Amino acid sequence: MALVAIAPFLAAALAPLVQRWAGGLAGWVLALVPAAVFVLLLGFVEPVVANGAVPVRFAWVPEHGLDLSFWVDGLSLTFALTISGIGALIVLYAGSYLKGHVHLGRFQAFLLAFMGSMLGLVLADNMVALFVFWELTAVTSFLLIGFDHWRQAARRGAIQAIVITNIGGMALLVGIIVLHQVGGAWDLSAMRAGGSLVRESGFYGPILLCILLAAFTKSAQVPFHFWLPNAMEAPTPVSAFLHSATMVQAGVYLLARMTPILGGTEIWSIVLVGFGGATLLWGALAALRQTDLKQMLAQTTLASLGLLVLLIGLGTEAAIAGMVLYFVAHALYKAALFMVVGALDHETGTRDLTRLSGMADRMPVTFIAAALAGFAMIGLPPTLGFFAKEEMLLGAFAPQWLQTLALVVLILGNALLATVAAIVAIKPFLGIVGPTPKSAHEAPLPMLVGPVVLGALGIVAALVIDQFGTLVLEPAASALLGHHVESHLAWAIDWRSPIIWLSALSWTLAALVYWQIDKVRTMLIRMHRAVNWTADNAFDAVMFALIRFAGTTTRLLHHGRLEFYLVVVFAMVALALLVPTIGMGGLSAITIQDWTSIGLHEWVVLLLAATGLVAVLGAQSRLVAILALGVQGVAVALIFLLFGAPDLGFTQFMVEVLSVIILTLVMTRLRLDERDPRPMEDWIRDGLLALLCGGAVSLLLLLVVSGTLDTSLSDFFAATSVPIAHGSNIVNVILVDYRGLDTLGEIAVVMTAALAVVALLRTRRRAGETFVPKDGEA
Amino acid sequence: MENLVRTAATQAADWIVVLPLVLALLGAALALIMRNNGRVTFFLALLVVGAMLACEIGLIARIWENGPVSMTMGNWLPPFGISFAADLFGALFALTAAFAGLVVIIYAETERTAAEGRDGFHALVLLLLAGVTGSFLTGDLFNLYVWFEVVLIASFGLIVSRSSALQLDGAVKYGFLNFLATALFLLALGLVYGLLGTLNMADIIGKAWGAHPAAMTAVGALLLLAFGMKAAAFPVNAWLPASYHAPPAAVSALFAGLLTKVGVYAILRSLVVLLPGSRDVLEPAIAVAAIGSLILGPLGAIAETNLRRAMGFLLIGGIGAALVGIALATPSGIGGTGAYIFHSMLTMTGLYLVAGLIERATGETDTRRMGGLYAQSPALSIMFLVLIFALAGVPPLLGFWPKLLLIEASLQFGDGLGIALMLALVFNAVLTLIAGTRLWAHVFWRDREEGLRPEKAGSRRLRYGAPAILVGVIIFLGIWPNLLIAAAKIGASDVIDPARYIAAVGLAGGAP
Amino acid sequence: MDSALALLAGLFVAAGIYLLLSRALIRMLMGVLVLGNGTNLLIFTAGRLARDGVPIVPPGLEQAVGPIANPLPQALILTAIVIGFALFSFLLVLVYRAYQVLDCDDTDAMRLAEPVDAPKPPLSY
Amino acid sequence: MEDLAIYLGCLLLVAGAGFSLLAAVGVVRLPDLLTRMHAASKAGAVGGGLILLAVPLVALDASVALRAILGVLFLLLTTPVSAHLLARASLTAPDRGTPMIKINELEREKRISP
Amino acid sequence: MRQIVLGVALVLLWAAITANFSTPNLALGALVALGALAFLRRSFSQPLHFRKLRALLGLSISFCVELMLSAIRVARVVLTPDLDRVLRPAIFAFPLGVKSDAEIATLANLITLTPGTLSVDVSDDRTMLYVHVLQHTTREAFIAELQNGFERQVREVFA
Amino acid sequence: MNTIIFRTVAPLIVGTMLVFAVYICLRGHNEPGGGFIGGLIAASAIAVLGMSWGRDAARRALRFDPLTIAAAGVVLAGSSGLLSLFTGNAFMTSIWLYLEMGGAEVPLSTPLFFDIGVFMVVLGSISAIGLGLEIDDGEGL
Amino acid sequence: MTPADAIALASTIALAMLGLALFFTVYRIVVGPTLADRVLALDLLTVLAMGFVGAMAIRTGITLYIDIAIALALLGFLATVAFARYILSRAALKDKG
Repeated sequence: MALVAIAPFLAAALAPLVQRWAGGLAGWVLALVPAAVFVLLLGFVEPVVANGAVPVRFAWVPEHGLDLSFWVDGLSLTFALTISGIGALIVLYAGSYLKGHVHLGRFQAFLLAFMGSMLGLVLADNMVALFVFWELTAVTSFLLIGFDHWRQAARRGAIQAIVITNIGGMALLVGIIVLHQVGGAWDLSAMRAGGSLVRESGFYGPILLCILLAAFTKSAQVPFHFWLPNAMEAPTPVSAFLHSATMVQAGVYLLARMTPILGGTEIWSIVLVGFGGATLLWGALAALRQTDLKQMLAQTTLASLGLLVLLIGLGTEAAIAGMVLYFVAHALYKAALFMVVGALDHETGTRDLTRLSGMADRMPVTFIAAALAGFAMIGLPPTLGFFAKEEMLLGAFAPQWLQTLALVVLILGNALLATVAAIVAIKPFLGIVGPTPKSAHEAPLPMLVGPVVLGALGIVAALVIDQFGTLVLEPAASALLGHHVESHLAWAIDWRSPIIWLSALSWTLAALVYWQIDKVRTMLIRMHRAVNWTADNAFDAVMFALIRFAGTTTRLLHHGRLEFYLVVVFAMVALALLVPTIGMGGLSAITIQDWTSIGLHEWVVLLLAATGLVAVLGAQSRLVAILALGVQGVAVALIFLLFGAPDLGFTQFMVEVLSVIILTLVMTRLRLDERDPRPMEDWIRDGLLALLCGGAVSLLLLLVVSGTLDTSLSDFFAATSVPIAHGSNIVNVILVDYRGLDTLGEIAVVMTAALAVVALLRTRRRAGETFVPKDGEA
Repeated sequence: MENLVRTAATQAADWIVVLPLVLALLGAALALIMRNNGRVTFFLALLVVGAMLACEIGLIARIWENGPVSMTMGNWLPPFGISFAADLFGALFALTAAFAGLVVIIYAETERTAAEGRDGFHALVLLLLAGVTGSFLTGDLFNLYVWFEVVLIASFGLIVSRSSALQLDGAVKYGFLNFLATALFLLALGLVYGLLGTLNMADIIGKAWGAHPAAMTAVGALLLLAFGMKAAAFPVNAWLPASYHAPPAAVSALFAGLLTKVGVYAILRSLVVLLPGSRDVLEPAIAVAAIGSLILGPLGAIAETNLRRAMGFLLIGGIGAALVGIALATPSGIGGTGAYIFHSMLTMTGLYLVAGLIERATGETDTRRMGGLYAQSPALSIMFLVLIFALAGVPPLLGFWPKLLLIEASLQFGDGLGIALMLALVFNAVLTLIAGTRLWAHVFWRDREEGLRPEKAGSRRLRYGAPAILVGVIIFLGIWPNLLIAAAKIGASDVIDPARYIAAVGLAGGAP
Repeated sequence: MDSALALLAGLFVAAGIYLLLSRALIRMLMGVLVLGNGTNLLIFTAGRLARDGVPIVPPGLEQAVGPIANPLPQALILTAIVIGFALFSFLLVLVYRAYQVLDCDDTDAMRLAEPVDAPKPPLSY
Repeated sequence: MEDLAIYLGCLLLVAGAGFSLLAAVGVVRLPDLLTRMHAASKAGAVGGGLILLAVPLVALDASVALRAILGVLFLLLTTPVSAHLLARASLTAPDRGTPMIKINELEREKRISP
Repeated sequence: MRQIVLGVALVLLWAAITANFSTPNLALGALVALGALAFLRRSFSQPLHFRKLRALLGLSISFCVELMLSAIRVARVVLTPDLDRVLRPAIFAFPLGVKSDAEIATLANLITLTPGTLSVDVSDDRTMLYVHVLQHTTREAFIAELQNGFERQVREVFA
Repeated sequence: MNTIIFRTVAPLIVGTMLVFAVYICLRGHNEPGGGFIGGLIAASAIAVLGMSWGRDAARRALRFDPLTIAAAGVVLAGSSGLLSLFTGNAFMTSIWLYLEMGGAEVPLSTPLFFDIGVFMVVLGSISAIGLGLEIDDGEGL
Repeated sequence: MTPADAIALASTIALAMLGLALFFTVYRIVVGPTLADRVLALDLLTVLAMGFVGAMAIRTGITLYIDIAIALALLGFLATVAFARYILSRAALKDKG
């Protein structure tokens, strides 16, 4: 099991090297890895069929109650086998498709890593692990979609995909965390046991919202569908893999996985059927509009995803059986068709429907593969698609309004999909050979293996439908529904059942549409133009609006004017001080002391300080302000002296004078205009702000000194200074002994300041540059 | 008398609390003396940082075993002398800081010019580390102020290291606003002393309840503002995007990794541990700061075309995330904050280093004129991608785990506040991802008009090796986060209930 | 007296802030000095005032006689003054260099790091 | 004897303060820089010096006396130098104000030998 | 020579400010003084000779008297209600008789501190000392007064 | 400033200031003063020297690079704290030694060395700043 | 009148006079008119502050203040010299144009 989880990542890490060494054979070599995984997984089939599930568990983050637990049951095994099987073929295909590309190694690495994450996603039992793999698929697909990175469309597609799926991812994260908090476990298997607990809790709504958002974004349900067609900017192997069989199915898988926990409620059914149905029709109609084969397939993928979601929403046994069957069938035929289209594109240089015809002669094997896959897509017997369709119609065949609606949607959708299938599988190959950009010939062997094998598998599976039922369908559906489900599939057509006639109805419809395809297409295109507004455009609009908004806010908040930054800071200071002081009753606690106790000389010094300050503020020229600064400095020093702090007074005198001196030293070299550039309205604003802050500080300080001070520290210093620290000057003893570390830091600051100053000044001499301001900058 | 006021002889082992700091300080001074020979100071710096790392690893091991470790300078009894006290968070961050410092020193060796050596580059880096280490480990509020100033002045020295016009402009903004932050801190300190009569953190915890709540709250608000400025939290974050893109990449990497984190850590320590009463009142304010930073940070990054300025905005977003846990003040929230700080230290350092490499490779600072690096340099691509995704919290990278813890915590908290914080975190993740992928698309994927400058192969190994170490750690810890989460839990429990911390400091009962 | 000094400290802070808000760098530097002084006065006042008793033990005695001024805030302020001075010197030289290189001392005109005509973010992928 | 010294010291103190005050008054009242300088440098130095000398008289301490005398010497050493420098600088300063000088031989010399 | 004088002076200064004339303290003072001298070793332009202590003493005494007088005189001027009447400021050029740096400096400083005079500048060729006078009489009287007073005394001290 | 009066008096002033500075520094443990104030006064002395005799004289007078002096001061102060490692005490635990010298008792202690370190740092740093600005001027006034 | 009374009285008078003087000098600092005038006033201010310190020393009996007075004498000188330099260099700049 560990091997299954790790092997693809190891292979991914080694892929560039393998590519370098093995050259042309690299595709074969690398394909061995998923093939081996496939084989390993096959080994699980038997125990799963026998026991229902095989749990595997490794210690991971025990501190957070997280184990790296895997849960192999029918559902996950079905997905895992599909992924690894198709993965092997795609790797092989890609090796040939991108032959000679400089970054082929990188491509294969991403592809393998993606496959590994996808496998992890479907096998994981721990929800966090599931989320981890979920996000990994997003990241790897981001890289794959943007592989043709020189094209803006590819980059756009990649960003769109990751942004949309990341929104879903975040929702998933929130969802699983709430789920964990409600259910008390990280393991899905444990949660399934207590599903009703979740459904009945008050958090069901939010959880459902989160999970649905995650699934719908990942599986491209309307209205998040638009990223998927854009993701087709990726090279075709990517489309074949990610956008048919795997990544987009992650949402479907999630819904299936969550069915026992969240499913079964009315809202679940309505939402899923509603969104699924809308997506199905939307995708199918959009597919008909296209002439680009690949776009066409992409849109049908949308439709198929909608179909799957709808079936999960219906939730009956037959619907679930149909969903499992359809999933497998779809994975097989869609991957095959993508590969076929890729081969066409690769060999003819175009994938425009209108320019391709008559390729059957040139590319017979491709044609056979296309035809096989097309049959499956139409749902003709004897293909797996046929059984899928039968089951799903059966699932919706019930008298309730929702089911009836679903049935109608299913029939319509199937009809339209069948039309598309016919177009893709038949149109390019039959008819007269038209001119193509490249002269067409058969694709190389590695590119043929995939479609042919997959197309054939669709038939083979149908031929052994009994075994398929017991080995695949039963375990998967059982796992999905949480109770045992009997397969009743048999290789027979029951003409009495109405279902077959409903199928026939859809085929008839399909034939009608195929017949009138050009008209239908024109009409659809016209309608599309008439609306002239798609979710895709909306994404751009939102994105650009976001960028513009970001630009505006950022310009507004980070305009580069220091003055306003300071205004913000001081406004915050005023808030921080005033709101608590006034709001929490600080004012009443203030006691003002007796003013008469202040001696005359003390008044003198206080007034001197105030006068000095006013002089600084009022000084017109800067130099006068500097001189006035000396006055307040001296006054402060005198205050220190008055209240028993000789050391402080001493230092203050020295520092103040030295500050003034170096200020002058610098002023000597500045040629400044004398005036203050502050405009009048700024005076008022600044003055008000300053007074607010100053007043707040005063208030707070008054409040502080209204209480009593715990002087135990100072008492201790005074008591021990001489006897133990051997110094009479208590302040100095504090500085060099009790709190010597402060002083050590302080001298480090002084030293560093000098170093910084010297560095600043030295760079000038070294560079010898003077900045010549351009217009508007100075 | 002597034995009444002195603690019993300290164990020699306790020195590991203070040795990293002393080593860095002395190393810086020695590097300054020998600054005319850049090679010598380089090896000296490596030696010193290596020794610091060794001490800090030992320290963490001891804390893990026995709880917080403390030592009071001069053998005085704790509230009287200056205590150094390390709980797990402090020690962990100190270790991370030293590690980031080591990486930056190695990186800088490849682009340091001889002139910068003479201007004392290594001395300044060591001083910065000394200040940061001191800030993380000290157990005394005023001492914290001193180390803040050491950090500040060392960063001043570094930010002007080449003195271009751009740098000077940035430095002016950086200088004045950061000066103001420390000035406000000092103001608050004076008030704390006036209210409580003590500066020892453990002592403050016990005494804070006795003071007038209005005054205590105002002091808490002032501390929040001061440290918030240091941490570049909304709305006082303007200095960061104004200056971080100006100095050489190595310097801004160091800043991004260390400086703002010191601010967040100080908020954590002062508000959650020391003044929990004030924090409860200020909770809405912290939440607003957190949400503002979370949203406006990545928005700025989306708007920005200068690569390193964009990084600066992303950094601000991260600060918001770290504040979330402080706004919640639940064990898991604090754990998340701790883990986030750890993650952000490594990731932001790495990002700025990579940004430096990008600027070097393209010769541009504007993302609109960069491009084509994806084809050119796979190493750079991988590193950038890993770092930017780690920042957006994409698993399985380091950044995911703190985000998981934080979202869990805010959901657990419930309430409108918890939900708002959770939504902000989610928005932040999405916006960060948008910003990151846009940067990636512009810088790496897009083609470039003219060709790239050929790089000298000589020092490439070192230059790429340094951020590669970080990237390696980020991936490794992202896949096996168990140790980190265990550390976050232990650290958070000591923050929420500082009983072990107080016991380790070992306060004297009162004056003798 | 405590109250009067509390008011004075507030005045200092206000003046410092007013100066810091002027856009002229040299005046802002003065604001740095004044704000520093205000902070020091605040710490001094917060440590409570005592007239006429210096925290110095007379020679030959074990302890000071009579009430003395609180020595701890003095030590703190001393450290703060020194640090403030170091920072001030650096800022001063920084301003000087900025003036030389940018040729102005008006912060409104210093817009190199965050240019006035900063480019709008590109609307592309 | 000791009391006498104290009274003398008080006298010196008041006298010193008086001279200081006069110096300040002179600085305010006198019409131009150079005349103000006379007041500041002479009366100021004397005032400050007298106060310094008063301290040891009141304190009756020999070491203080020595230091006070040192202080006075220092004052007398530095005051004229700074006064001279300032005067010299002010005469070259561009904003000289309107000096009230009846005879100015310095200006004349400067004009003769530029 | 001058260094020794200065050195001794500094040692004494040390002893004076520390108020301790014990041997170890004097030794410490010597150490400090040596350090200070090492500091200043390049700053001496020419030797200086103190010869006549008595002359020095005399100069000092007369200086002190003059200083007090000058302060009183300034005080009187300041307190005069009508300043314009008493003020007759002038700058005179005083031809220097003394030549050495020390002599010029001493003389200039003395002039500054004595009644009604203030030395403003020394001419570049050191022949003239420009003196600002508060209440001038005539140039000749002024010069004569100075030459007979301080200049002579300074010359005696430094002869 | 090129005036003989200042130049002639300056060495006297500088000498006095230096002695005073050392005195203030050494007695700081018992009376107002200490390394910082002492260092400031010494640095002022350098400033006077620089202003009177020019920056070169000041630089020569310092003999060592001022920054080196400052760094040495930090090393001295830091290592005086480290000494207590060898006595098995906490960082910065003071150690006192009383030396008998010529009948008098001379106290030597780590705080004293610490203070001297502070003195050196302040002297070196402020001289470095001042000289830096002076040299930047390009003309020693 | 006991010596203590005398000290109190004299110091009060002296402090009052010095205080008045301080305000006079501040007036000159503010009014100017030339820079040199202000510098001169600042110089006097430090001398007055020195006197103030001395008076405080006498009043409180704390003779330690005298060292501070000495230092002040020294510093006032320094500031004045620095300003004189400034004025000179200004003049030099003006001459150069």
